[in-house]
Amino acid sequence: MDMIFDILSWFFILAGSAFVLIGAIGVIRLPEVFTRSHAAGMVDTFGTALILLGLMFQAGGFNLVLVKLVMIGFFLFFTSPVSSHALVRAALADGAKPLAEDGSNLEGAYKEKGEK
Amino acid sequence: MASSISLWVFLYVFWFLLSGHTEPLLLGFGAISCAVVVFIAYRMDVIDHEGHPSHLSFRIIPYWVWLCIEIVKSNIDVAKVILSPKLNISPVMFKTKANQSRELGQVIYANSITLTPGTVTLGLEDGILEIHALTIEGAKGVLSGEMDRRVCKVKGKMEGHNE
Amino acid sequence: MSMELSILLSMIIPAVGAVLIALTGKIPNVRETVTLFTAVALFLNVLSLLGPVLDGATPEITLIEMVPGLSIAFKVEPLGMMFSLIASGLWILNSIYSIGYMRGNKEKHQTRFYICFAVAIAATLGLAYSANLLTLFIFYEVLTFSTYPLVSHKGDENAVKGARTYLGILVTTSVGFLFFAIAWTFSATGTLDFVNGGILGGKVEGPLMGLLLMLFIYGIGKAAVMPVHRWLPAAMVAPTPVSALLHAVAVVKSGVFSVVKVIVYTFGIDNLVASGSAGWLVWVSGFTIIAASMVALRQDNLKRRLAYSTISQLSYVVLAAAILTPISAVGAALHIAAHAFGKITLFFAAGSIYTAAHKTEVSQLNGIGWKMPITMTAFAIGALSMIGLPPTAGFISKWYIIQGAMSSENFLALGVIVLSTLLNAGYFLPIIYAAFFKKEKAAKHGHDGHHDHHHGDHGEAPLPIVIAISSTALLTILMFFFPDIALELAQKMIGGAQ
Amino acid sequence: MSAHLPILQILIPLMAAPFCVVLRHRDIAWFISLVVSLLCFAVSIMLLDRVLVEGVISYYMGDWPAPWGIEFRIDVVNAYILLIVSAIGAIVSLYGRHSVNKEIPKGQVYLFYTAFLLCLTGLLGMAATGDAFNLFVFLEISSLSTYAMISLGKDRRALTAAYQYLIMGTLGATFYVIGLGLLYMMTGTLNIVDLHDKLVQLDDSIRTLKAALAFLTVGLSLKLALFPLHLWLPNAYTYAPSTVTAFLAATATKVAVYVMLRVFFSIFGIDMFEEIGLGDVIMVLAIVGMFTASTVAIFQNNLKRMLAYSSVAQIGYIMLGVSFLNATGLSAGLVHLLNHAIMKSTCFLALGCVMYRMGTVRLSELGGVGKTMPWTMGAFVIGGLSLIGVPLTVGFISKWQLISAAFQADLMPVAFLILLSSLLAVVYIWRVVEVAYFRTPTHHAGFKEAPLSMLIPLWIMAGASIYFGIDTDMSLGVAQIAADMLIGGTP
Amino acid sequence: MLDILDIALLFFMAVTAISILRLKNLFAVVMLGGIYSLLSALIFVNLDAVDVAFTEAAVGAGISTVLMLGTLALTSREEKQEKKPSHKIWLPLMVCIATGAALVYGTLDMPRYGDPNAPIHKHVAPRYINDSMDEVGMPNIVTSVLASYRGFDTLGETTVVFTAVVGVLILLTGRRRRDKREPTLEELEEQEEEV
Amino acid sequence: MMFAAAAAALIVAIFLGLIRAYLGPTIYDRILAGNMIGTMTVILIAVHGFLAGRPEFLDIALVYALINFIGTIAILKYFRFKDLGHAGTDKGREEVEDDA
Amino acid sequence: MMQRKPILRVTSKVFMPFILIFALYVQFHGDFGPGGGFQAGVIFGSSFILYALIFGLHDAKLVLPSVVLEVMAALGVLIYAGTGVVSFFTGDNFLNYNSLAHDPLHGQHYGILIVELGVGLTVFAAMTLIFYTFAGRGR
Amino acid sequence: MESFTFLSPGLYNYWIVIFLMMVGFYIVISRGNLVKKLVGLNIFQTSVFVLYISMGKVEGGTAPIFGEGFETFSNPLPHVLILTAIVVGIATTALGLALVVRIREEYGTIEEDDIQAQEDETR
Ligand code: NA
Ligand code: NA
Repeated sequence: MDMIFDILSWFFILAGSAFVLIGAIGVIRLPEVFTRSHAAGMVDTFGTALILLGLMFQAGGFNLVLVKLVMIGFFLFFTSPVSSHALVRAALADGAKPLAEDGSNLEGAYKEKGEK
Repeated sequence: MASSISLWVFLYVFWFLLSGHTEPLLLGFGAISCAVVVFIAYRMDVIDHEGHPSHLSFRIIPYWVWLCIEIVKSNIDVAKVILSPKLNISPVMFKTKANQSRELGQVIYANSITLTPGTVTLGLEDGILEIHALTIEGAKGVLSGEMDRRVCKVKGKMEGHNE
Repeated sequence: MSMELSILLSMIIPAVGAVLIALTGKIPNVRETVTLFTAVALFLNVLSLLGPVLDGATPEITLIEMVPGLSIAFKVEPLGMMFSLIASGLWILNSIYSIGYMRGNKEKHQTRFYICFAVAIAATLGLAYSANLLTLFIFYEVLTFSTYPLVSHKGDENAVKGARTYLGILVTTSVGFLFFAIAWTFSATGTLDFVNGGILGGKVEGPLMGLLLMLFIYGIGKAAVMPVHRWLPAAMVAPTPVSALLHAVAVVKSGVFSVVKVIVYTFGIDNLVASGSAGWLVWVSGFTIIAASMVALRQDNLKRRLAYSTISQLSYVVLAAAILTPISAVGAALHIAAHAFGKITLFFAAGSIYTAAHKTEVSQLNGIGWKMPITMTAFAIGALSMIGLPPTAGFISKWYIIQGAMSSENFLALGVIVLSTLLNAGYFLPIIYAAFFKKEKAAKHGHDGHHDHHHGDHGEAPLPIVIAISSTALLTILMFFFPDIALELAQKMIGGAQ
Repeated sequence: MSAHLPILQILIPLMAAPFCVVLRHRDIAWFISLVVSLLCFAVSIMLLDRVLVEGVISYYMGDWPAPWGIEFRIDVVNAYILLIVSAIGAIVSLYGRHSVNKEIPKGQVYLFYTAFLLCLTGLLGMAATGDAFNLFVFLEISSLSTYAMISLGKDRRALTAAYQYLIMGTLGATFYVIGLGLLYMMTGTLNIVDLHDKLVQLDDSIRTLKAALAFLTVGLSLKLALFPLHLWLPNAYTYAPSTVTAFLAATATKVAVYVMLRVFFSIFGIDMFEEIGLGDVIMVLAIVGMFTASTVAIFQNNLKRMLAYSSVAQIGYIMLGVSFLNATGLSAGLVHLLNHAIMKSTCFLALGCVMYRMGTVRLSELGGVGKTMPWTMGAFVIGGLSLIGVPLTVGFISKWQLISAAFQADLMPVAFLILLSSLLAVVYIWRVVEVAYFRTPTHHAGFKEAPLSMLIPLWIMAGASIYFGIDTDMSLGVAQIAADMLIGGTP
Repeated sequence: MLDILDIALLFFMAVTAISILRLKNLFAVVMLGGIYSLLSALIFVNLDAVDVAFTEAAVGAGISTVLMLGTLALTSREEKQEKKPSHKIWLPLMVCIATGAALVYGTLDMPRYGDPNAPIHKHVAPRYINDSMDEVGMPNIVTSVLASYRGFDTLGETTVVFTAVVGVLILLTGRRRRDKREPTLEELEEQEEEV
Repeated sequence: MMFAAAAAALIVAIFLGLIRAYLGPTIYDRILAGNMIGTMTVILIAVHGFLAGRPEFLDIALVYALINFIGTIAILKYFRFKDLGHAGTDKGREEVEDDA
Repeated sequence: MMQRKPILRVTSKVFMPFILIFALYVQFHGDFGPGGGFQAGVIFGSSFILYALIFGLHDAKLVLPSVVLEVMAALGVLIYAGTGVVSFFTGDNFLNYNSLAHDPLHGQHYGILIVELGVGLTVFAAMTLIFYTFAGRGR
Repeated sequence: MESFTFLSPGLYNYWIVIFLMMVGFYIVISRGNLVKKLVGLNIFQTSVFVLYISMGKVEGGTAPIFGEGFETFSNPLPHVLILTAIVVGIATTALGLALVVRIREEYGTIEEDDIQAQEDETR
């Protein structure tokens, strides 16, 4: 059983570490704040979640450590999208121009009245 | 009142999970603490269905499972984009409609979009979501409407009662 | 009345007088009555101590002991007795004179004038009776500060500037040198008391003693040994009664008095002789005597000429003390008195001329002797005393000094005295000659141009002035004929020292 | 209750401060601070009395013995400091009511008294504690409340002054903490007595100890405004409300000096201190400070500023006395702590009265004030004479002792310099006298003497300036005992 | 690994500190200040000071940053860009180098990092570690020392906080700024509501 | 060993985050980086507990997470309204006027 | 009126009570692990700061007015010092908690709990009040 | 990983901390912006905290909280001291910031030079 847990932890932690690194690289490589926010979101949610998951297997059963790891995971999982959202929202409102197409030619996109 | 009591119970469970101590003194402190917090929460006016979503049904669990898989998939996609030597991005910004009845549902939908790498919700206003996507593919994924439908299953559709 | 109480009263009476003057300041007649009464009461009080002191008593009292060895204490020894008699006695005359002068010249701030005067007298008495260096220092400073308002009395820019120079030099020297010397003395000996024979014997050696003496001499700026004499001409901006106070009654006398006291009671004549560290003082004081006389010779302003005369005369006292013989020390003490009477007469005369004729320059005085006969006669007596001719007090003191110089074969001192006597004659006799034997020049403007409407038709000065001036002239002559008391006190001082 | 005197000294103002906030009333707050400061004064008298009779009192917080718990250790030195601080506190609260009500907005007054009580707590705590880190905590209590009180000044420059003080004060405190950290590293203890015991056992760690001493000295020099680290002081004193200036000038720097003495003599001990050789540096700085600050004081038009520079100079005197490293010099420094507190508070309280009536303390606007406010200016002159060091005032006693110490240390030129710098004091005091008494009034005739409630405390201090210049048993006598104790190395 | 972590974190702190020194954007400065605290808290965790880390995180990174932002909101965003006269750069630099040199000099006689035989671990502290469970009875030694052995310090610390509040109230209540601003958002919003 | 690997990865990531925080260029890039560093710190603390053999102090990580969230909100709030006391509408000043 | 910014609002509403409980947990478990009054006070205060950030200062003050906070800050100090004073009555020195219960260990325990409460109260009130004052200065 | 003994800090751990302290100190004394000075002060103080905590570290020790199987603890006393110091630090910062706000209200700037210039003007 410990063996299986160890292997699972190894897997999750390494995977998480990889995603954290990739996300961080993305934050460096990507061109402007909106695109970077995607990379940062990757670190914030997926990378951390994987590492936490890996740690949970090392908690040694159902105990306070496990519970708190879960709590941390929950909290991050709920707050980081909120932070990301607030961030890009603020950037947009502050007049930052996203390096993006306007999406008007996308099928199914919502169009406001008066437009088109 | 009922929601206050239910909040108290939730908080007490939370307390116990944090504390793990079973001495009467600490349990007592827990009880008092929870009561104090309920009182403050009452004064803060956060004990409503939004602040205390105890009514969310178990239907949320399958949604979660589905969401997790989506997250894994899109994470891998974004990772590929970042690591690609040429940085194959095609950012796009667009709006879409959220079909959930209440704001809570819309918030869950918006957060789900943000949680999925490659897309981020810029704004939510009167049921209209403004979204930024890293790639056209990501944008198309959102516009396919699958997530919207699934959130609706959890939280009920637009024509539900209003607050 | 116990002698201790008398000592304290010597300071209390003028202090209380000052308060009463302040309270009655709005009514000039009452105020001036108070002044006169205070002066007389003080003199009587001082006089009550004379008998016992002549009988050999040295009444003393310790007021406060701040730190062991540091106290405010008084002790009436002969030299102090003599000084207090001079100061308190001349205050009466000076007060009478002041009333005439201040009213005659319609001066402002008269109340402040009388208050400060009383305080200055209190300080002088305290200084005269001080039993140790600290007490002496304190009253020395009180005297300095209480005379500042007197010197700056006119309040114009010139007066304030002069007064600041006065204050600046006196305070700087006293704090920088005198106090330092006192502290040094204390750290070397553990006491500051005035003791017969001095306290420094064996405590401070050789050149250091010379250095210490130098600190004392230049620290006591009131003694006006060159080059710290500059305050004295600067203070000539003051009204004449104040000049009299400075030159005769209190201030410069305090200076030379302190010098004599320090040499006799702190160093001890024998100690100084033994260490040979006072030789420079003869040179310095001799130089001051000659140089000041030369300067006086070239002054046209009468009061300035008198001021430089004072500088020269003060150094007589210092020189006498520096000769370091008992006889010259007696001469020093006597010269304090003699110069007091003579110089107050001269200043009174100058003020009298200013009040009556509004003349300030020597060159304006042709023929004035006939218009102001009493004034100019008194002036002549004072001048003779300065030169050292009989029948004036100056002859007595100079005689003792010369004897001292001869006995110690100090030919330098002797030469200085002879030369200076000639110079004295050189700057005083022409004034007397001009006053009585030259014709008044026609309408020559003095540099106080706005006063020229007065020239010509003036008589003798107001009555109080005349009374005062005749009294001091008389004293100058009386001291020649009856030098006993002064002599006895002076010899007692030396007797104690031996 | 008498067993608890040491803690009561601090506890009374500490617990009174929150009450002022709870009650939120201007006059009640004043009353509390008055009663409390009087109580503190009484306690400090009892403490000094007990210490003189019984010797050192140790009070263990929570009954934890010394190096493990925090100890209040009252000996003659700090009993003496406690007395100074609480006496000044009592006088200032007695005095402050009118002045505070006039200079501070109504709604802030209760906060002012809270800050005042906290400042008192901090200063007393610094003096009482026997634990070097606990001292830092009290230092910060006093500092923070001081910054706040200074900022209450009407002029906007009070704010920049408070900010500047905050920065420099915090840097000083941090330096203190660094120095203490190094000492702690070498000894493992924070208790002052214990530190000394451990330090004398170390012989091969001199480099760390040198650095520690350097940091402690620089840190404390910032707090006590030793030249050239005094830059915060003139502005702070000038623009703070009058009452605050009077209180601070008389207490804050004094307590910092006390701490410095503790560091030098109780922690390091005179032998080690001499070995490290910091005394000469301090002597030079003290002398340069005396002259520079006095000279600058001469050119000030704002009298509060003038007195502030004078304070820097006077701190120079105190530290000069310390730097002689002999008992006479130390007693000179210690007695000047008291004497300077008395004379400076006299001067500043007098200026507070002037400010109260005339709304200004600029010399150019005070012509003839000696006649309109004779009692106020009379007291000012007495304080000024003390600053100069005129005999029969407290200033003389300190200066005399200081000069004696210089002679004792064979430093005759230093004695001369002390006197020379006194001359500068003559100049700046005399300027005021000249304007106040010999200049015709430049202001309207309507001004009158300050209210009696301000004059009484003012004249208590003026009287003290003279009384302690005459009877030195209580001032110099105690200072000498304290100095012997510090030199003796047994704190 | 823990040592490497320590060095790496210290290195990051140095990078952060130098960035703060160089940046002109005050917001960035404040934010990096928060990051600096965060990193130092990590070091505290690494050095077994969990209580300190807890506090530093909450205070240094949290409250401090929020207050700094509050201040920036009321003041300005950019540091003035200005060429300083060289004496204003060199003097502080010299002072800092001298101070730092003194400190380095002071470390030379210090026990090595982590040395269990340093005096600091041999005196006073052993009682806390060995006896606090019997004397105070708390598993967390830091709490025992903080609230009991050195409880008086903590009373002082509480008083410091209280003093700070009093100070801030003295400064920021009462007198108002002189220039009246245009109606604020909240007021606008309230008007909106009334309509 | 795996904890060490995770720690190493996190350290490198934090460093990259620092670079972004220093480079900016916009304030939002910095906030983004700061937020990311905060999250990684949370995880690093959790990992550290296992690495050091005392994983029970996860409360610290929770506090970090909390502070990181509140800090980010405060920062954004500051940039949206230049005023931390303002009620949280999602509108900038100009937009409020537009609405009116 | 319908509040805007629903994402932030809803999230913080959900978390608010849990943050508060977490703070109190930190308050009461300082004996066992990291934490204690000070940290608890800060976290408790943070939640009010978060509330004020999202719902506005005005609303925050409705929940907890400044005056109450002022009194609370003072009260915390008084609680701490007051606990120390209790030992006077049994002849012990200031801040000796042994006298708070029959058994010294229990006394210490209670003493620490109470003083930590005092610390928590003051710190919470202080942090919140300071934030209020800063945030409220702009208007 | 334990093989990296050359990285095991002897004194240079302290030296880095000293460098950090001096950077903070330098910011305080060389920068004219009042907020930046306070940030510098924070850095200075925080670095001092690190210095203290480094002193308390014991090789092979663990957090000073009793638990099953732990024998060696790091020194708790520096932790306690620094807890207090942190609180003092935030108190100072809060007060300093409040002053900055008021200064800005009165002078319209938070730059030392500009404030000085204004004072020179009015003098
Ligand atoms: Na996303
Ligand atoms: Na704790």
